[in-house]
Amino acid sequence: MGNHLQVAFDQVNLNYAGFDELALKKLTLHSEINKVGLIGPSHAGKSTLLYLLAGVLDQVIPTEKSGTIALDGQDLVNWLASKQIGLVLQDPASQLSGMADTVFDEIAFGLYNQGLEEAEIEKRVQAVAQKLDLEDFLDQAPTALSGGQIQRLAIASIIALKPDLLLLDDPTSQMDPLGRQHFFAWLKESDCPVIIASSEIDDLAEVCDQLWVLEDGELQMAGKPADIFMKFANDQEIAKPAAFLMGEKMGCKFDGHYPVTADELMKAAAYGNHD
Amino acid sequence: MDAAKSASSNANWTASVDPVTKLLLILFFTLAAFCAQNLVEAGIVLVFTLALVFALPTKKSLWAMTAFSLFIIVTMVVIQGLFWPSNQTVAFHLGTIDFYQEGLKHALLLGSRILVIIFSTSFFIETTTLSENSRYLEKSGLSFKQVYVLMSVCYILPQMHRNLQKIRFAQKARGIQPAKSLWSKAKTLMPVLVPLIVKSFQEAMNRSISLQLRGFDSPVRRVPKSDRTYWQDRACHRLLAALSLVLVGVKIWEIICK
Amino acid sequence: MEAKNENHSMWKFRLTAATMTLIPAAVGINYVAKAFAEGLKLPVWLGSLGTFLASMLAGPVAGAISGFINNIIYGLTLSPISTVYCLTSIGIGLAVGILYEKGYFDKASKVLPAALVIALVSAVISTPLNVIFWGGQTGIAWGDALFAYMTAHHVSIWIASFADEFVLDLLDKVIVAYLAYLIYKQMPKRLVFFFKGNR
Amino acid sequence: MEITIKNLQYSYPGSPFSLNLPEYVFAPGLTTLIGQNGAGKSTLLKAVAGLIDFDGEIDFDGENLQDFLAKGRLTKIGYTFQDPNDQLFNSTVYKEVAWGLEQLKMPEDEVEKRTISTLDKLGLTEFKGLNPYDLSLSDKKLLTLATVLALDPAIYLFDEPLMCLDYPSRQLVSQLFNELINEGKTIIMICHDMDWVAEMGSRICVMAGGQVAYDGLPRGFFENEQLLKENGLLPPRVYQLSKMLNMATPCLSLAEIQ
Repeated sequence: MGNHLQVAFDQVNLNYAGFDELALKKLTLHSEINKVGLIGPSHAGKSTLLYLLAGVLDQVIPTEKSGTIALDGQDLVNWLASKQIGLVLQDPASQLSGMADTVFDEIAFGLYNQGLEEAEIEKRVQAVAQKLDLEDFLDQAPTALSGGQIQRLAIASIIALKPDLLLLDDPTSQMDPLGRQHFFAWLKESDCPVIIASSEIDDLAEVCDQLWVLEDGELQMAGKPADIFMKFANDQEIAKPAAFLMGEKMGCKFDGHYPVTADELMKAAAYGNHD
Repeated sequence: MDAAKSASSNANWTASVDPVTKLLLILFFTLAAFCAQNLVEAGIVLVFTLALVFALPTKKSLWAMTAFSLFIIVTMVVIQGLFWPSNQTVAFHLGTIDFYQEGLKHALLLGSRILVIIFSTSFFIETTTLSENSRYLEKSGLSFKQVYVLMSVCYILPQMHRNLQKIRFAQKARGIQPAKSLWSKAKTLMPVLVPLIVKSFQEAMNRSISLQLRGFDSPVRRVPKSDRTYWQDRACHRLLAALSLVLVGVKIWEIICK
Repeated sequence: MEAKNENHSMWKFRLTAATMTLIPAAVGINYVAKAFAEGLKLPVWLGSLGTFLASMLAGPVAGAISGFINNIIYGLTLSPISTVYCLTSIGIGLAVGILYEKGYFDKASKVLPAALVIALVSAVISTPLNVIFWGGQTGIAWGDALFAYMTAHHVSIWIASFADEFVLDLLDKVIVAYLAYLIYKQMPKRLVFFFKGNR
Repeated sequence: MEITIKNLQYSYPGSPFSLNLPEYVFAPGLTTLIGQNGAGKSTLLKAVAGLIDFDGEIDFDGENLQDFLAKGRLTKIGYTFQDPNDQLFNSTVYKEVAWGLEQLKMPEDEVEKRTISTLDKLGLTEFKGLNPYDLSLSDKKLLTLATVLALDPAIYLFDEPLMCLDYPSRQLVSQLFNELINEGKTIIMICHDMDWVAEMGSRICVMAGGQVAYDGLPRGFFENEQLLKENGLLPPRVYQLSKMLNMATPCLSLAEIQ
């Protein structure tokens, strides 16, 4: 998974069965997927885009779709057939398999489906549990965990599958601040291509190398965080990271734009050009 | 099926009997109770099931179930004793009311059948756990889908009861308070049932999506090994199935030549 | 919706990923609605609300399976005697599914006749079970009082038992039918299409 | 409206957790409850709303809880919960807001006027005829807020009002909160978004293990690294950045930066 995934959307229109307004309108984008952040107001189509890429739309949720989607040059359906996709839903409680006695079983569920050997499953579950600090919950019942812990469990059970593309829909909404910091630190190090929809704009600015801005089902812009925030500097609909707002207020820039990450702010304040 | 954690206390022989055999035992004893024509035969079957009950490590669910059905059996004895159509010979008088022998015997026969069902079922309930059952069912050939449809309700029930509590709090905060009168209680039905049912089906939809993405129906699925070993489970199944068929034959024969 | 005449489509049932999670949810709703009604001490069970909704969402077979599993699991966890009434629940699931396909749950005025039919189906199937097991009683106090009164006046056990069961079923099924009708109307569109779309 | 609490005690049956507050006064304006999961925040909120029966006393401007709520709770306490799906049960967005007003036997035109004005205030007018469950999560959250604002109660209790709100709705809610504070309402809310707490700058009550660990303005708490680590919390982002820039007095929110 070292090389980066290429995605190509061409004129994708989509609406859910029974709804006539389009959930995605004329989506056209050719881009690389390494660490992509999806931002925009609610009802913008962020979840729809994640469900689309996960192959959930059409096969599972009835929708009408037109236009083409290709991953690494292959049509989405063929690509999905040969690859493992990972999708973490917004509501963690309903993400659990509904048939696991312990946290260990829950994480191992997908691995048993891949037909792996017992030893390999044990190794992977321990590794993933350690990454999301769930080691000392492994033999507890999933229902005994708190909202934030269940969210970490849901993420762990998807990462254990070693997905070729990880799709996260607001995965930290119920986590406490430390849990969220721990998760985004892990995400920064992970080498799996990720698309994450989240309202934590500061963490997205630190972790993502690309941001896609969606509004009412239309792609407003896709690009590097710095370019996005400069373009939408005074758009009230799009949140900006604290570093950017502070840089703007203190009037110091970092190579031509207001700082986006913490260390860019440090450099800008230290010797950046004060306009 | 008591709580999800495996009941380690049943170290005695009941643990080495597999769940399907225990289910077939329920079937076998129920049929035997129905073939019993008189109180003596019914008594024998009852004694067998009592033996099963005495082997139980814990008896907590047994008393609740027996208590409820004893109350019903008593009302049956009274009603049958008085009004059973083929009552002829009076057994005894209670003031001006007289109880008939045939009605009392009929009621006791029915009562013994109920107790047989309760005892044999509680033998299954007390000595099996949820995970043991689901793993054994899948190991003995059911597909994950079939086991899931049968068993997953027991796993999601705690979550649904929690949802119910949260919704009742939320509606109480909005002033929906069931007072004594029937009408005020009925008024709380929709405000609680709508959120509860929509949430339950919403969770079912999300679960269905996440299960598919985690490959629940992949052909290469390997069944998790269960550390339980059972004593001659295949043999028990065949034996009990055969015996049950014999009993069904006996019952049909009885009905034909009655 | 498919044309009404090829009604074989109503009976087409596959255990898909959607129905696989729908059925346990429906059984869970039966449990929780019954516990809620008992908590409120209402004179109804509401124990078939989930079965009704499963039939309306995924067809008569899905409803029948929900009802069947509901009684089996209830029997193997809480009260062994109710295992037998899985036959009644299958009848209820099928009846609701058929009546829904025939449009009886499209308008409030049609729900009452539908509820009567369902109560009848439930009573007709339960009566032989009651006679075999309880000598004709239902285990519910005021229903059994009626049974005792009728048998005292030399009415046949079968008629008395049917009356006992039908009186209870009528009230319960009418209330459950209207609840199912109102709740179904308020289900989010995307949810309905998710479960219906697969049929 | 001032809320005085005197030796409030509550514990869930069968759990070690117990809430005990010897003495606490909620003054008019905004007080934010902060703390980890299980610190007792929701329990305290439920006690103030009279949803759970606790030991001890809670007085509202001298009047005890029972009398205060005796004449109906809707015009007294408005409560919204974390998950909006737990509270919505009417068939349209309009009816959801109007329902509370109708419980107060208010004249029809008054109900309509208030409902429309509240829906406008929260930007939900275009969804008036829709089924509440077809709205996005963020709009559903605003709807639960609308059902409470329409009743204009003396006290507002919010459990995580910002969770799952998108950025524009967050701005709207901040503005609404400031309006309510200016009107002299008493607001108690639970929040785990430290940036928002710093922005509002009003009193915070940090809870741990069912007791108050800190009570005062945000700066005192965020500058105390020891207390922060004990409660597993992080200071606001602006504070972290300004400390990194080793400012003399680190700023808590954007407003403080020149």
